[in-house]
Amino acid sequence: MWSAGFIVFFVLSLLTIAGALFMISLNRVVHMVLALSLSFISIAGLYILLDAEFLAFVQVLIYAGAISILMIFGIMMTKHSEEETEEPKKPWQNVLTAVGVIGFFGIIMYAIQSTTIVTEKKDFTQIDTVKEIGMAIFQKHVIPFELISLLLTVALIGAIILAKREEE
Amino acid sequence: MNQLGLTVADLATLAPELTLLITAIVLTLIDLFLPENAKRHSIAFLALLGIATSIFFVSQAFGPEQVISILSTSYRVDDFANLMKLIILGGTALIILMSVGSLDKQQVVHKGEYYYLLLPAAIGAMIMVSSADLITLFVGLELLSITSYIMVGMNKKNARSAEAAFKYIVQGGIASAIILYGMTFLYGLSGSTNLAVIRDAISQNADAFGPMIYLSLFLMLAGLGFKIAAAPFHAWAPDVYQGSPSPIAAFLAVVSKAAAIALLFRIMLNVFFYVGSDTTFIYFDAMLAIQVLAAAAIIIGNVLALRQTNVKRLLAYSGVANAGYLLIPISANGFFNNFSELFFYLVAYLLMNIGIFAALMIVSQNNEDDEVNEELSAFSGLYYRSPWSAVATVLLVISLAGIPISAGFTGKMYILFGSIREQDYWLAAVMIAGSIISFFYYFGIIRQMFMRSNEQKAVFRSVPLQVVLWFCAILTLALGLYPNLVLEFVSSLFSVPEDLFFL
Amino acid sequence: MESMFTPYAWLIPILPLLAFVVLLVLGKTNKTFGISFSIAAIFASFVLSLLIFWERLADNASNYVWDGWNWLEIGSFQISLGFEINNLNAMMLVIVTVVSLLVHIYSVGYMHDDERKTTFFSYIALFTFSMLGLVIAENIVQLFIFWELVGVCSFLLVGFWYFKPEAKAAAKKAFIVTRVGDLGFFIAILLLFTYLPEPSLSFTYISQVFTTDLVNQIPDHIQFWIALLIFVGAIGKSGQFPLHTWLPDAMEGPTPISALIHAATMVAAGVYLVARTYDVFLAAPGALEAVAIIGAFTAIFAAIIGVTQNDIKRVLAYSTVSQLGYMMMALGFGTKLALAAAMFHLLTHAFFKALLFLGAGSVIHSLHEQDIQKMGGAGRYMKVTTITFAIGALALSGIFPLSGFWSKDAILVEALHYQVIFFLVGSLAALFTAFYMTRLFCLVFLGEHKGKHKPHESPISMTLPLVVLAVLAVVAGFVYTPFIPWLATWLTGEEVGDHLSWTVIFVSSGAALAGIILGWLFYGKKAISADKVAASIPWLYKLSFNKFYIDELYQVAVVKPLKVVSYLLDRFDEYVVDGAVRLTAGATVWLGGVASRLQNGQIQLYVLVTIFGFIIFVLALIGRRFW
Amino acid sequence: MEASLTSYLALGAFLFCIGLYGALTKKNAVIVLLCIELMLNAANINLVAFNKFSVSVTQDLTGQIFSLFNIAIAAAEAAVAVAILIALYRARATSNMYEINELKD
Repeated sequence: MWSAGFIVFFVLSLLTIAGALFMISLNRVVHMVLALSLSFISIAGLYILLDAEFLAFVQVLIYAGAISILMIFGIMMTKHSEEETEEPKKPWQNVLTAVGVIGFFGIIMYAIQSTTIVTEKKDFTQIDTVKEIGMAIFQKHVIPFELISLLLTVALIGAIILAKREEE
Repeated sequence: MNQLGLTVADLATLAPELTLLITAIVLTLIDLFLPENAKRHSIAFLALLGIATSIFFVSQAFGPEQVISILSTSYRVDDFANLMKLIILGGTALIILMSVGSLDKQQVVHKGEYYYLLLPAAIGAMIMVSSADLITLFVGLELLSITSYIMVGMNKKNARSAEAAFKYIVQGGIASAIILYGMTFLYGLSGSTNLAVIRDAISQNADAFGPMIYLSLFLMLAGLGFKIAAAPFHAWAPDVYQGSPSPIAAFLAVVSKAAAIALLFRIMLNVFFYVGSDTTFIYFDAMLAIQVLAAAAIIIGNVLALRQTNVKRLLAYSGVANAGYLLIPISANGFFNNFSELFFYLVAYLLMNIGIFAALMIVSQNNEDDEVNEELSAFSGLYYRSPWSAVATVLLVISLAGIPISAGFTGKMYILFGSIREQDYWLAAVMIAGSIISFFYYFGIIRQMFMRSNEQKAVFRSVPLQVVLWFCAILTLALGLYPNLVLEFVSSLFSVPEDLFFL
Repeated sequence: MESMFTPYAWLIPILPLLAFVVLLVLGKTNKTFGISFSIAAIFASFVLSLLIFWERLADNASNYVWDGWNWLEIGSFQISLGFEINNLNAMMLVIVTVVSLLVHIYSVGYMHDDERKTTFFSYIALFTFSMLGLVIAENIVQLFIFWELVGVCSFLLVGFWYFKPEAKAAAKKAFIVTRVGDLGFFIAILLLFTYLPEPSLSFTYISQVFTTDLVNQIPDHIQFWIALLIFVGAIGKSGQFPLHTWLPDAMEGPTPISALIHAATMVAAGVYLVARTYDVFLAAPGALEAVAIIGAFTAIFAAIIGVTQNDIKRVLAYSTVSQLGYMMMALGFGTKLALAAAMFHLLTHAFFKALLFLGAGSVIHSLHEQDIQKMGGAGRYMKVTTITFAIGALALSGIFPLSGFWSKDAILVEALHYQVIFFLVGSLAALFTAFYMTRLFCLVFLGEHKGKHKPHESPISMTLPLVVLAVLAVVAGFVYTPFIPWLATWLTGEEVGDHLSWTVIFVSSGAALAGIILGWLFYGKKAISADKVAASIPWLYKLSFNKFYIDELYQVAVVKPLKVVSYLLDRFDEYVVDGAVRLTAGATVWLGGVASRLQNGQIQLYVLVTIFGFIIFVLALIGRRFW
Repeated sequence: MEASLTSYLALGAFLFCIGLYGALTKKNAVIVLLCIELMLNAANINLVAFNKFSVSVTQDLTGQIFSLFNIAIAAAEAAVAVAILIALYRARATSNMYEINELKD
């Protein structure tokens, strides 16, 4: 009998995959972004299922929110009206890519299937994950945390100077 | 209770990185307050000052009595890291110096940003070599990469620069995703991001975890192979080098590559070392994989370089081949020399590559107009246009081609003898064949300089460029004559159990 | 005797290096000073070499080794830079410095009008440095380093007149073809590195291993390969078959260079290398045999080609190849005496071949012409050049009592002791040698002047070296005659008995004379008016009367077949030997073309290549676990 | 039946490969960038799943923290990438992957 948890997992992963597949097969660029947003949100749902509520929250904010919006901006700023349709101009390359990616997938799946990891499903309900994450970030991972701040600053400056229009 | 987990004493161990960080912040502010059209040389020299200070702090940390490791090894100060940091900082300093004289010619509009973005890139590289925690490693790697993407695109008046940056970010992003994906399995198998814990976990369960260890190994190898531009993961390099400003191409060729090589070295020898049992020789496969990668890089790099007429593309392929040479010490089984082999060749590679980029900048531009010629013909008749620059360039090319007496020759021979000692004869054969092929294209440069005299165009005169050129040329020669300058320094600091393995 | 000068032997190469640096720094601003300094430096080197040589003359002078410069440590292996002085290389030092000095002086005149003459002098100073460094190298790695440097200098000097496309091509070819040999040499070093029982690569240790029981620690076939691969290096450098093709082409360089590098010194480095590592060869009889066979084949092969060449320098170049083959053949006999004979021939050949090249240079300088068919009658205008050239030619032909006679004799005696076939080949090669030298001499110096330029004698700076070399070419032979084998005793350290063989003397002299007479009949006689001869000397008249008869016979029986053979050999060179090189190069370029097509600027294709690379990589590495 | 670690890993692998396929075939540069984000997401799923089904007994949240860092990095990368794309678009007036090929052998 399928447990409720499994049904939720099943639905969410179906949505995730569907979003990704739609993204691959849709024609209009904006639709692709929306399809992928669906994937991102479903992944957030999966995170909740995995007791990572805070991460799910961040996922929705950053991926489904910020990055998707950013990409739509990107589309709007680089878009010609006429090239809405996506036709495979290079069928042979797409076929080769499909073969390659399927091979790649095969290798990964083989490794996943044939590895036996004895795991223990941990229960995070007893602890305050947000607090624990905060503590860990500021204690164990303070250096990467500071680096991330530097990284974001750099990206900010970089994005500005790259996208800025230069007056001649 | 110490909420931050980071004590003031810990800050002292972070001094080299913090110095750069503070310098970068100060430079940002100065840049903000400098008048719009002021020269940005002061910023460059302050950046150099910051790097010098950082080098000073690194040298203070040499030979720690006990390896300092803070925050559960998300940061380690051992001599492996210290030596690599010297390379990174030295390379960055030379690149800033190179840029000082030529940035106007490189059509870089945002000069202030150009200088202070190099510093975070260096920080990222330093973190990469100084950490034994996957999270920190990955963040360092990304800091370096993202900064590099930006810098490649900084030549805003040239559409090629943007194209190069875009190519780089797409391929780099995919490579990062592949590395990250590989790392997740290491985490999954051990429940930790600490390299020492990972090593213990996977070496105890090598049989059960086998396939996933392999998967993770190969994914990381592919991703890092991309970062060091080893074939068949090299295709981005020529396009990106060609499109980016020359000093940045040199930065990618030297500093990025050195940091990624160091990362690979650390991961391979710490995590995968002697993992496996009688039935699964994971370690040996890992070493073999690196050897195959090295051989592929040497062959493909050298063969493709033959066809190039653009100097930057040529140097990119030569960089692919050099990545191959650099991979060989990582794959050697004996641990007595392989770090010093790697380090010596890295130093040699840094000098000759930065030097040759400086030479290229001298010949590719000129004082009168903005025309830039980066084809091989830029070198034509250099001996008659500027004999001294030609002499220095010859020293560098001789080193690149691995002809005695030069650091390049000594380094290659050192690696070669190392692989002979480990009885990897086929690898030695590939290496020799590769260097013979390389003569052809390096001598193309020499031929241009000495055996053509069609034009009388003056070369680009710039004191900082000449300083860099001569610094590299003379050191290349000196290291060829007296390699112990570096080797004794390394052996006085480096100890296998403490710096290589976390025992 | 106390060594006073030997510890300073390192100065011998350093002085030319200093000259190189001075020329580099001051060359542009003060040409005269730079060149004078360079000559002074090489003169000082020469004097020091002589002093060291003089010290070595003392009985029982032991080898002097200094290896204090600790260059590189590889595990327990220690490679140092240092120098060793023994009888063998003391002699080489004198040869190299004296030829180099004379070439320096000669070049003052020859390159007088060239605006890049300081560059030229800096190159030859660098070359001299490398060559001397090669000679005194203490270990085999050091020798290899200088070996490579010598190759680089050769490349630069052959391509000195880079504006000539042939010169550029020749420079490239010289560099590449010798690289093939260098590769063999390098692999030999790697084998030594792997198999030597103790971590040292010094010559002292190598010879110690190969002369004692220690050699048994090295497998037999490895011993063979080490020796053979060292020989491959020598083949490349010394222009032996099949890697000789670069040497005739290298004549595109300035003539003094041909004299210095491609006749007297650098090409002898291969012979020197084999002599230096002779103990290795003695341990591997199979390799020795290869040396003898290749040497003999080269000697006869190149001599035949030399017969039909029309470029004065190419004739001399093939002659050089042939003579080097002689030396190699001698080395292949595998006795100490043969070693001494080879080194002796190296010594005499250095003098007379340098003389011939410089003489040819003098002619070229004067006539602005290199094609001997377009020359003639130069003898009338250039007395010194003609006489010295004649001496050189006679010495090369092996005419008693010039130096070439004695050294050829020494080799042929050993050949006779070894196997008669080698003796016959040697004699035949001697005949051809005498023939083409006579042909050359007749066409250039005798007969009527054909060119536009009126010939004139060269300046004193050019004729002086000719005279000195001519004297040396005459007297150098007396250090090792069948009666007084002093050189052999000194070089081998063993008492050498009487090795007089009248058979050899008769046969070799006969061959030489026959070659000269035949050559004269064909190329010289035309110059003499038949009528005039007929009138004055009746027996010559008779000879002259029959000349068409002899001519025809000769044409049919000798010249035509010879020309055909020579032509075929030449084609063989061009298509088979060079073709192999071109094929390799072509394959490499083709591979690059295929790989390059993937580099079409499309990011997505790049990543696809990466993914396929990854998959192949994984499948290959993991897959082999299942096979 | 419960969702096992393997199912999460398989989902991650699938998403990773779809992302890869998209990045290798899509014509629009922005979509390619999005596909790379999808690949990073797949890695994050792995991390979070491994964090839940862990071999270690401690209650640490390293996997989740790693994912957090990755999300931040991904955001930064996306911002820079879009900026570069805009710069490229200004110079070339195209965002078609097939037309970004001026630099080649």
